[in-house]
Amino acid sequence: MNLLAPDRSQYPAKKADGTLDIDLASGKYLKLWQGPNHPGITGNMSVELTVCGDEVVEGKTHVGYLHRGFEKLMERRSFIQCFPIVCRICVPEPDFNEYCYAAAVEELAGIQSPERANWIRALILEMGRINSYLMFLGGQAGALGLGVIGQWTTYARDLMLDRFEEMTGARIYHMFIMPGGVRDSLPEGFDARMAETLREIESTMRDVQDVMFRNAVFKKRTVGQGVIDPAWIDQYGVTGPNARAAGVAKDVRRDQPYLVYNELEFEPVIGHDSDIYTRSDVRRRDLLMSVDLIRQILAKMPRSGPLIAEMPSMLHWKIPRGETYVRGECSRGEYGYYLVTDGSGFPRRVNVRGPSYTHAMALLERMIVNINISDVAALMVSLHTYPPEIER
Amino acid sequence: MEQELKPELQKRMVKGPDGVEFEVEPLRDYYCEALPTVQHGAYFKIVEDFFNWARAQSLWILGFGTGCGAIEMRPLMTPRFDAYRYGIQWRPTPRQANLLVISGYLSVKTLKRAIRAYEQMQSPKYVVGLGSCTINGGMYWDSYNTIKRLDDYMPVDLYIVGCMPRPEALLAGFEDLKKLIRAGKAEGANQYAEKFDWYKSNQKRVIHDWDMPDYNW
Amino acid sequence: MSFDWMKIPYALLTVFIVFNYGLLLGAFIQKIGARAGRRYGIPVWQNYVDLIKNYGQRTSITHGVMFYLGPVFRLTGGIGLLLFVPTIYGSYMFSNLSFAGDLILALYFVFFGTLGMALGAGESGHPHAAIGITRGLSQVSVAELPFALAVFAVALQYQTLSVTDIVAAQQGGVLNWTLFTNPLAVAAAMLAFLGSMMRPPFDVVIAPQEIPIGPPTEYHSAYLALMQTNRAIFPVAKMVIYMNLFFGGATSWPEFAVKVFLLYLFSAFVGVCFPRFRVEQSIRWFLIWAVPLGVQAILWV
Amino acid sequence: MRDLHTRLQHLFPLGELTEQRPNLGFVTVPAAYLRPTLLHLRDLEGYTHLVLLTAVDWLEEDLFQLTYLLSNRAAGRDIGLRVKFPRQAASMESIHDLWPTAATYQRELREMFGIDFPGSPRLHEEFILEGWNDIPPYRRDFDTLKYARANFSDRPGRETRDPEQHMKQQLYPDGA
Repeated sequence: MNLLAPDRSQYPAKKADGTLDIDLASGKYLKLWQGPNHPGITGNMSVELTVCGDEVVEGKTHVGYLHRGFEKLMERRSFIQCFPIVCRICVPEPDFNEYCYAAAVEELAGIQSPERANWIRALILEMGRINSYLMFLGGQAGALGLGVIGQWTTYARDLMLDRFEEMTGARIYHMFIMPGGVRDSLPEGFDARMAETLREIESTMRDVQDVMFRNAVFKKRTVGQGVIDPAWIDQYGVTGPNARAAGVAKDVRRDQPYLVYNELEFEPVIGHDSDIYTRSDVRRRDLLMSVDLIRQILAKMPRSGPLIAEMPSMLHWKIPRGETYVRGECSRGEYGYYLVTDGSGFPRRVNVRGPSYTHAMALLERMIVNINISDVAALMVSLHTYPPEIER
Repeated sequence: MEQELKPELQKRMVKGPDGVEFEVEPLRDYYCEALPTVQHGAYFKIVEDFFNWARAQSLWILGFGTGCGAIEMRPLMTPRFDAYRYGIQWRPTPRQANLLVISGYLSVKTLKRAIRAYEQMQSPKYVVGLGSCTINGGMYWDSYNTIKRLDDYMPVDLYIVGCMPRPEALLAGFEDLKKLIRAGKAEGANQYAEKFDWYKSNQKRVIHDWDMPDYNW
Repeated sequence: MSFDWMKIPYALLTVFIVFNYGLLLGAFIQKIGARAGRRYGIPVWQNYVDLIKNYGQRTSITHGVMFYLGPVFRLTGGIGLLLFVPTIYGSYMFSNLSFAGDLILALYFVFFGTLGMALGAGESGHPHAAIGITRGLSQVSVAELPFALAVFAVALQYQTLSVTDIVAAQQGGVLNWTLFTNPLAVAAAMLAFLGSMMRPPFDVVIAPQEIPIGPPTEYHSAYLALMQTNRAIFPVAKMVIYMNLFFGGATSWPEFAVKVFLLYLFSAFVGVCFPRFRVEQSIRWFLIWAVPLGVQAILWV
Repeated sequence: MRDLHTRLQHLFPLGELTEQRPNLGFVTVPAAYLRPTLLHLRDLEGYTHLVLLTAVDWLEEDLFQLTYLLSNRAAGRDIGLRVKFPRQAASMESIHDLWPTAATYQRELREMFGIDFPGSPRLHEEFILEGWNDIPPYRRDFDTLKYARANFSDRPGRETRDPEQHMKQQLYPDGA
């Protein structure tokens, strides 16, 4: 309907340096802050929107509300002291920090983690992925006003947190994957309870599919919205489900298999339309794939063997000079640790590459232009951004 | 330490859409400058007790996840823990909330927003500090960007320890807060008004680019 | 005819009953919504406590006269709507001032609160409130369209504008209800009803995620309490109109309670399992689905 | 990895290759040749994905090292380009026109290390910190503990023990 289509002629002209010429005093534009204190924002960050009518003209992401200076703090902690703080970088899926950090340290120190530990690591990472996706589905539906999905998925996530708790003793920060191996083996009867939890999650996902993915209004709000152009994927460093929804089968688990992914059977989930709906759908199918992977891992994993490699004395542990980059496929994309050592007992430099770093900043600022204010929350959630891994 | 104000906060002439020019001084025009005052309760004790009971039974939490503790707020809203049963609800705007939950470490940048959110809330208002990092810095005791003691910057009624506190701990903490409120001991807003200068000097010592009025609501 | 002064205490009694019923009903509906999410939900008396707490807040700030009058207008809209239609048909005590008002007045009152709110929230100066108001006004206006059409259809059908007469015409059996005598009008009106109840899919106005939280962003303390009071009365009043126009009215309080509850449940059920439309999507939806029904309803008559 | 390095060495004066893993290598590039090398890798060798851009502060050698990590997904390989330059008046060419997302990394480096990237968009806006009044915090000579002590007050009662001493006392109380 022409009446409702925006009149693009009134949009601001571009200045010579590429920025927009926005004259707030003219009354045509309104500056609107979405966040940091806003239910429609993912975590503690904010987007500074300049709107013209109902359309966003310019959006700027502001982060730094959660900055704790991890990379600096780690420089003054010994290698083993770093291990309990790395998981705090990312709350919904902390295990990837532990894994990437442990793997980077092992690589530079020349330690080989035992076979059984690798299986348990993969198990934990997949469990964390399910948690993260469940949070995402609830958030995506919630951003469009479908609160009931969030209730169901958070309940399912609580069940998974119970499994985490019996395994590691903690709900959120597990501190389980340490350099050299893992802390403990699986508790007794874990497999049966895990199977039960997976069944429950699958039945929740069937409900979610019925109520969310087959919902006419949900489709209306998401299909064709917030499309990531496949050309942007390399330009903006898009990884993970965001890239897979655009038809690019970017999955570190397949591209550069780590841990035990070589021995598991799976195919990266891809979508084609690259809109909000497809991204949610890719994540839903990826979740079901993780359920399948956990079953495979539990079926194939060795039940005996060492859990942790021979380690040098933690107090005098020095690692020779070197640098490396270790990556893994977390639920949001490529998670990586860049670790530089200088022969001392402390890391020289740690750099955490969170997938949200590129998604929430440059990509979001690009995608947010010309969309409706009401869609900002849905768009942001659909990129599955998580601020602490941006600013760390 | 006086700093140059951001351009959008400076006093300037603005031409409105109708072509009339007028002067805008954002700090004076957009904010109310009155300082907080001590608010007394109702005249009769029984009325005040009744109000306190109502306040305790209807805690409206500001949905502001300042740190990682916010992730345990989700389970509180959902089937497993369901805090709504206890009269705890979430509100999206500070105006309507009476409980500010500082969920974990506060970076200096967030502290500024948290103070504003706190000041915009209506009295009586309560603050709960969640997690070890609000008590003494916790894991981030040597970080250059997180504060260590929350009660230096705003009056805290209750701390819940843990890293991070479990939802059960949060529920128990809220029940304790209710007891405090019913007993009339949760008078953080008045404490804030009484020791306003002390709080402000603490806040300004940490927030180096103070570009807002002292008390803004 | 001299004015019957006894009407006034009776009318106040009606308002009181409806107010309490509205508060309890609101909590019940919230509980039902919570059950869909497998929760217990709030206690039934929670709305009372919230109300007392908000009246008991010690500070409140104002942004000007209109800011204060906004909730007052809204409450006036709710109470006015309630008073000018017969809550209980045939009862001297509870038919209130319905002798004076007619359908047009009722329609006006439905809109009145929203307009007052617009002025009040506009003065609060918060951009979110302004955005919420723009959305609210456009959506309510369009939702009003099919309702107005349905109302005209009903008025034509019964050849009267008096609500009392319309109810009277529907007495004497279920099949006399407008629901069966003019189903198209009822369908159009029920769609409009969804739109005006501020529940998903038509609650983008007060959506916390899309923009928090629309017009009431700046309202707090006693102002908010006033709005809560209205939130208890206004939906019930609106449902009374629907009940009277389309579902045969109510001749006793139990009948009233059941009918209003079912009507409310209808919107809640739809609300639980749908996300929200954007404003222009909901406008389009009303124009495509509801308005043609209304037009057909008029043609049918 | 070796063959790529040999090919590159014919074109640019590169340093030695550090082969960290079969599919990950690091190589030092002179600052002036960074841009052609990046372009070559991106357009001809298929290293299209800029994984990260970060800095390392070698305070003792008075050098900053920038690491540009590129990834070739089809081949499953990564190459890290190291660029070293003096810490004083640190400045580097901006690559935001090659990868738009690099602008974000450069903003962070500008703020946390004080490395200038002339021409990068929104470079001088505050990114993470707000009202920062000290030297950039990720530099090695910035002492975070000292800063925290000076700015934030401690709550009394917190003890910090040296792990080595503490374990000695716990495990060998006799001083064995």
